[in-house]
Amino acid sequence: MKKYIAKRLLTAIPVLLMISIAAFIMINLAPGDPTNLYVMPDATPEQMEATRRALGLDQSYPVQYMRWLTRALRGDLGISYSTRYPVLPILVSRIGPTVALMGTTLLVSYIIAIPLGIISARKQGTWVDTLLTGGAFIGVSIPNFFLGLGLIYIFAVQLKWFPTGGMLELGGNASILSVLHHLVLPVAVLSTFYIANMTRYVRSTMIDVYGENYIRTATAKGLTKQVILTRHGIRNALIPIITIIGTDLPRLVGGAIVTEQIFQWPGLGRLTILAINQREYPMLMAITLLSAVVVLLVNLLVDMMYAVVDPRIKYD
Amino acid sequence: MSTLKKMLRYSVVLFASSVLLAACGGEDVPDLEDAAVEGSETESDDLPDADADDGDTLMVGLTNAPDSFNPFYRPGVAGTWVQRFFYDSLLVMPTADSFEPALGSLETEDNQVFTVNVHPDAFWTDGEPVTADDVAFTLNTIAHPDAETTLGPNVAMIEGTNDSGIREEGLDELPGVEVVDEKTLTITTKSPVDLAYISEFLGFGVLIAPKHVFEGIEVADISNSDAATKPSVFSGAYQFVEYDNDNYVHMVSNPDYYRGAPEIENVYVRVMNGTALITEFQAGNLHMTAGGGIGMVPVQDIGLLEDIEGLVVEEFPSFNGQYMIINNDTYDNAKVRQAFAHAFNRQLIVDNLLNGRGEVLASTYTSATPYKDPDLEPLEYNPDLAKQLLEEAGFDFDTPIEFVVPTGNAVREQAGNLIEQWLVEIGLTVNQSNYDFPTWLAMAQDLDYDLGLMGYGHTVDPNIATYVQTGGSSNNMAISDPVIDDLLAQGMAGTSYDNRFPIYQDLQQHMQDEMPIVPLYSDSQFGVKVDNLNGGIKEYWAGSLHDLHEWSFE
Amino acid sequence: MTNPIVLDVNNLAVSFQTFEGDVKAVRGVSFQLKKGETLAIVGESGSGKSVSTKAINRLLPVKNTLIESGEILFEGKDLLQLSEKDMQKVRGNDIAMIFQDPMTSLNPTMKVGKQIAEPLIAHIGLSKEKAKARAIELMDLVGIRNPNEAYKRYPHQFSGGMRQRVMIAIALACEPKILIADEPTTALDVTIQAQILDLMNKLKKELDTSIIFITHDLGVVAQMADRVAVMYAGQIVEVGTADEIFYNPMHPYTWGLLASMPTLEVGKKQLYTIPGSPPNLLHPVKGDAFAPRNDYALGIDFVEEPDLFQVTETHYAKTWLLHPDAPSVIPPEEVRRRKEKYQTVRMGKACGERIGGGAIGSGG
Amino acid sequence: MVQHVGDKQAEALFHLVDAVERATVLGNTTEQLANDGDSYVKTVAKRFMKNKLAVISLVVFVLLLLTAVFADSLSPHPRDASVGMFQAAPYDNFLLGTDDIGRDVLTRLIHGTQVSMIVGFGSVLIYVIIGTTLGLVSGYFGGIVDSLIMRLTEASMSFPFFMVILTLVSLLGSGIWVVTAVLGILSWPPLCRLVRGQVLTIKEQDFVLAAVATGYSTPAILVKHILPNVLSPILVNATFGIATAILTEASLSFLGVGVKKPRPSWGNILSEAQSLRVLTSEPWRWVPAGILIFIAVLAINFIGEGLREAIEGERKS
Repeated sequence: MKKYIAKRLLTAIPVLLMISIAAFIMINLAPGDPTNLYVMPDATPEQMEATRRALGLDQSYPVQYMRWLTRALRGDLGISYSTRYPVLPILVSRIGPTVALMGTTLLVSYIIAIPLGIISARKQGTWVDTLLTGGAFIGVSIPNFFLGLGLIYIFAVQLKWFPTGGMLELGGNASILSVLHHLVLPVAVLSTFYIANMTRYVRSTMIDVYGENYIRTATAKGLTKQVILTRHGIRNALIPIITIIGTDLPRLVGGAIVTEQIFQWPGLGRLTILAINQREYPMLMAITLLSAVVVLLVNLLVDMMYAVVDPRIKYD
Repeated sequence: MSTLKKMLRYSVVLFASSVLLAACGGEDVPDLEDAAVEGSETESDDLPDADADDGDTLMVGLTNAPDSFNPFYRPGVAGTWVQRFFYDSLLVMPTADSFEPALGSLETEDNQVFTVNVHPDAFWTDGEPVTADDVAFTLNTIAHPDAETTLGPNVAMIEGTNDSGIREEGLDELPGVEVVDEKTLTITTKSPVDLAYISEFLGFGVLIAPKHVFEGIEVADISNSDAATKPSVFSGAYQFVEYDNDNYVHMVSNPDYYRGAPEIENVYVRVMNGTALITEFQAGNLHMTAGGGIGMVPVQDIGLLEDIEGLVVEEFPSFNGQYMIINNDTYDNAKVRQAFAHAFNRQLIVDNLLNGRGEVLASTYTSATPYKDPDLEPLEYNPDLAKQLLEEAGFDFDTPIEFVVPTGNAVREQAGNLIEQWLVEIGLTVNQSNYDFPTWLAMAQDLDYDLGLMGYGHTVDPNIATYVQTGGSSNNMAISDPVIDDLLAQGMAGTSYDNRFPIYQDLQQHMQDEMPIVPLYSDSQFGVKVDNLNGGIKEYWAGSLHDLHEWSFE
Repeated sequence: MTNPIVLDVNNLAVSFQTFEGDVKAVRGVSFQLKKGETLAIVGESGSGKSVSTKAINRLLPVKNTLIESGEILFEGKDLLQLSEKDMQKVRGNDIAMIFQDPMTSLNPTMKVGKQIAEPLIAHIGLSKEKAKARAIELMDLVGIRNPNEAYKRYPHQFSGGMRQRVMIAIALACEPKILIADEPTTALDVTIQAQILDLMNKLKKELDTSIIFITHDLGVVAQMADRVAVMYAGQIVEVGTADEIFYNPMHPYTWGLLASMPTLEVGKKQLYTIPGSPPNLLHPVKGDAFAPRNDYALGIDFVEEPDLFQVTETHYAKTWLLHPDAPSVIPPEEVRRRKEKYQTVRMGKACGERIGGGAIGSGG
Repeated sequence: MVQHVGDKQAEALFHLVDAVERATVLGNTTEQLANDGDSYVKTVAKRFMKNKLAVISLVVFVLLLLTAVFADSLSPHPRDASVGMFQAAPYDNFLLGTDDIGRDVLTRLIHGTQVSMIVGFGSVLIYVIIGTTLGLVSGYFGGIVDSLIMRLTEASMSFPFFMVILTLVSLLGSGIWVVTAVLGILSWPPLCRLVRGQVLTIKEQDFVLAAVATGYSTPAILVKHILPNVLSPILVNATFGIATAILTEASLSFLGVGVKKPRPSWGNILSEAQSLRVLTSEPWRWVPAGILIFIAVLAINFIGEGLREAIEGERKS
């Protein structure tokens, strides 16, 4: 297993390198000079040049890339064009809020969706199932920004139950309670999709699993429904569900862009928008790389989870 | 199942710690004593209430993130404004046409040699005195050829600099800056200048940097250095504590401030969008906005702020204006350019898009500046006349006009749509396209457009050479008019308001006749604050912080 | 038959709801199972044999299955009327099943030993340890080597034959009164098949279990069955002792099946296949469902469903050919040959002779 | 025994049916069979029509499509013109009110339909072509080509899709065609995998092996024999793809990087509700746009689900 992990991590290196090159090319394809954003509108060419030099934009592209790469290997991901703060700590400071937001979302979603999916599958064809699948369809079809605006209007503006945005109260108490209070609306918006999606997925997976012969065997053994579900159904259903979780997890990085924007959540999604608007190239490079690393790690994690759940899978 | 349970338990822990992490990110935000005070007051309520504050924390709303805390390099308005909390300039500007000494005074006999007397009691927060050397160092650094600075124009009048404010080749130091003694220096300009001009640009516009902090750093490296990005030694009323990127700047008072210890202990300048600004005011979490285009809700939403009880909303004219810039190469006939101006119902923009909170511009000068010609009326809205002028000029109505509207300013985008429609109404063919600002600026610099919208912020000083002078650094309109160039030169040579005003009056008239750029509108500035705050935004916005140390809660 | 009846299926009719409409998969099936006997149900796929037996254990999907009529009496109770909870007590305990595909019938994520132990815990209430010990015994009984080791392994670590042995161990764990084997050897190769059948016969004798053996393979029937029911299009078209079905078949469909059965005598000669394909049970069947494929079809077969005619005390067939008005027909050569043999057997039986591969052990 | 049949008739019935007779009877049955042996498309269509929700959705979707096609003639006012009062609630012939500069909200919604349909169909067309081609090639040829394409697929599938699209679109300069192209070019991997999987099973089937043995050229086999058999899953995937594309475009436009103003899109109309004033006091400016996106996406999802069920033959319960 260790050998396998090492191998996987090794093969990730060229992939990351390719991604960094692709991202570098993509970012530099953009028209317009980011320097313009960081000088006064009446800047002289000399001033422009000085800023370009300070931002490292005065070199040719290959030199810029190599410089970025050598620094990145030492853990220096460059500086923010606007504040001149190192990118890495900024990026790191945004991981917490995004993980809190997406982690809560996924946790809440799975806790709700998995039982719902199972119920829906077990009650296939009944009004409960119709209600749940219908709800799931609505959930995946409703645009999250529309839902977000609606919730802000109802719960923040009209009822004033929750704040319209942000994560913390400043100068007041910055307790977990306050963070949770701020989390409610964005999590509600995000989990609508995840719950709906996961419910549908769990339902169809459970229906598939329940169509499997070993469930028939278990039934023929005279086991109770409860035992069949917990000992035979869920564990086998977990295998495909892990795949879906594997595709959900990378969204930790940038999946909540729209929601973070609407709720002014100080996470990676909003940082991405900011970096795009501000043409913060090193920041964009760092975000891209971070998401690539997360994806590779999640894929590895998912593959290892398979091995935990499915005895047929062994990595040597 | 046991593995499953383990996994589940682990994920719960992971989740809990991530929430903790998020919370912890801010837990060190308030000072301990501050938290204690708040804690006792907000036991029953999670939301701190600005009104119930006992006056030691000021919450300021800002809609643009401050970009720079570097006194030599201040590209953004928000960064500059925040820096004034902790770096002082020689002079402050309570109003647009008055100056008061702060870190120093500026005096002249002949409008060419200016004497600076540094405040005798001024100390840096690390105990070092503020000296004439600091001032000289600051000016020399700005003029240094390697410096990354935005302040070139602020020192470009000093002897030994070129037009961009960069030290002439072959010089090691500016000959125009001479330290006389510890607290005195003289500044010599290339030619006699208006005291108001040098007071605004150099006296008010340059923040004095601590020499002993920056002198060890290569000039070219200053802007990326910690000394510049995380300042630690201050001359102002407040001391910078930290900047949480895109979230807030925290500052605490400087108890040894030479003009008197500030009344309010803590200042948080919080970054948020316009919607949050309103809801935070509603929730009582803000005391004031930064105003001035960096801390303001859209003019159309001002009504929502006015509806909040306990809030004072004041309206002031602004120095910022919106213009339609014209590619003067393409449209080299003044009649055509005037036709554009006649085609636009600019009053409608002000009445409907700005809800009347603004003015139609007759020239590049807004009513905030004393140099605005009060007698010059905007060209009237007259589409028929516009059409007629175009026909007289033999204009080709079928060639599509490339009209560019930059994104990012809602009212300007809306105005752009109306303008497109007005151009169509006089029979023109228009291709409107919207671009983000850097793209649009690059296009404008390449003259890759026919018509476009642009906003300019002006100084009190009436010099607009960078925009309209032949070859001006922001002249993206290919304006090349000897009359304008001549008037601008005359204007700069004037040394007092009285002898400069008529020159700029002529300039305004000439520009209306030639119409190289179409002035559109200027939206008002607003000062928004809670009614128990003694202080806040002034009519001359840029000078609002001049009495910062005296601000208090009633 | 002196043995008591353990299972009595009466007029069972089952239909499935599909997109196109209701498929009448089982159309009035009745049979009885006696203690200790092996009843084979044969027929082509889709004839309803599997459905009828799954109905016994109520293993048909609830969602789109409709039991239209009938009763299934087991120990005096109608299984169709039992609550799900009571039914759970019957399944695996009184009535156990072995399925066709051992590759997919075991839970891939559970150790096989545990899968065997499960019914012991559920029905007999054994402790975990005792269940484990018993499971290991059972594994030994069904011929799994190193049962202690094998207990801890997962299904994918076993061959198909071994997995079917595991399935048998599961089925026999609670010593059920009835074992339903649904084509248990179809997926296995011939040698393994023979081993499994031997094992089943051996265990049946040891445990005195009644078996319903479903297959489309008459060769297997010959090795296993005491009695045989032939199903076609959701109905039992002929039922009798193994001898009667093999050597004195009355229904043209049984003739077809027998004719298409490979025997040593036929050798490499081209095997007979029944022409056409079974009717689509989505549409109501008019007359005899087999008529369109029947070389011996009578005019009435296209009009009227045949009655069940009694041939002997144990032998019934559902064909108009047995009607007194029907013309006498000559069965295919293969069947004629078998009938001739039957005459010999009847005579021989009087002399205590035996025929066939031990198939008729308890017949008659 | 056959009591209800008269004796004479009974006698007549008890005769062996000869080949000719049986042929006639069988003929009837074949005719009967022909009825349910409809062509594949017809069967699927029939099943689809039984799903009421899917049919209603189809009607809704066709209406939206027609709205998009005839946007100009359906619109009560010119698209970008300031024709009414500013920020007015619904009045007179401004059924959904007006926006900041007096443009008719309804007109803009109608034209927004056009944007959604162009992006929806356009991007799906692009990615179906790419995904199908790569999937066919990958599945049919196997080997290095296959593993190369599969690596690429895995890599791109696991990326935060929306983030990449957002970055690309905003850097490339947004606009309806950029959005369509970027969405099209980046959305192919799931379809590619799907097609590949199908091809892998189909290529082992007899009729394909026969075609290979007959000496058909590889492109001919791919197009004539394999492609028709993967069309159904592609169709289902493409249907859901349209919904995803519409949602993505709306999200991008909402963030201000999608369709460029002044061209209206449902997303950029909704983005105006980020202003608290519009959000709270001018609901006609954003609620209809949100509902339209929702209805369009929901309808397409129902159609997709209906199609899937019809193709897979799963009974709609």
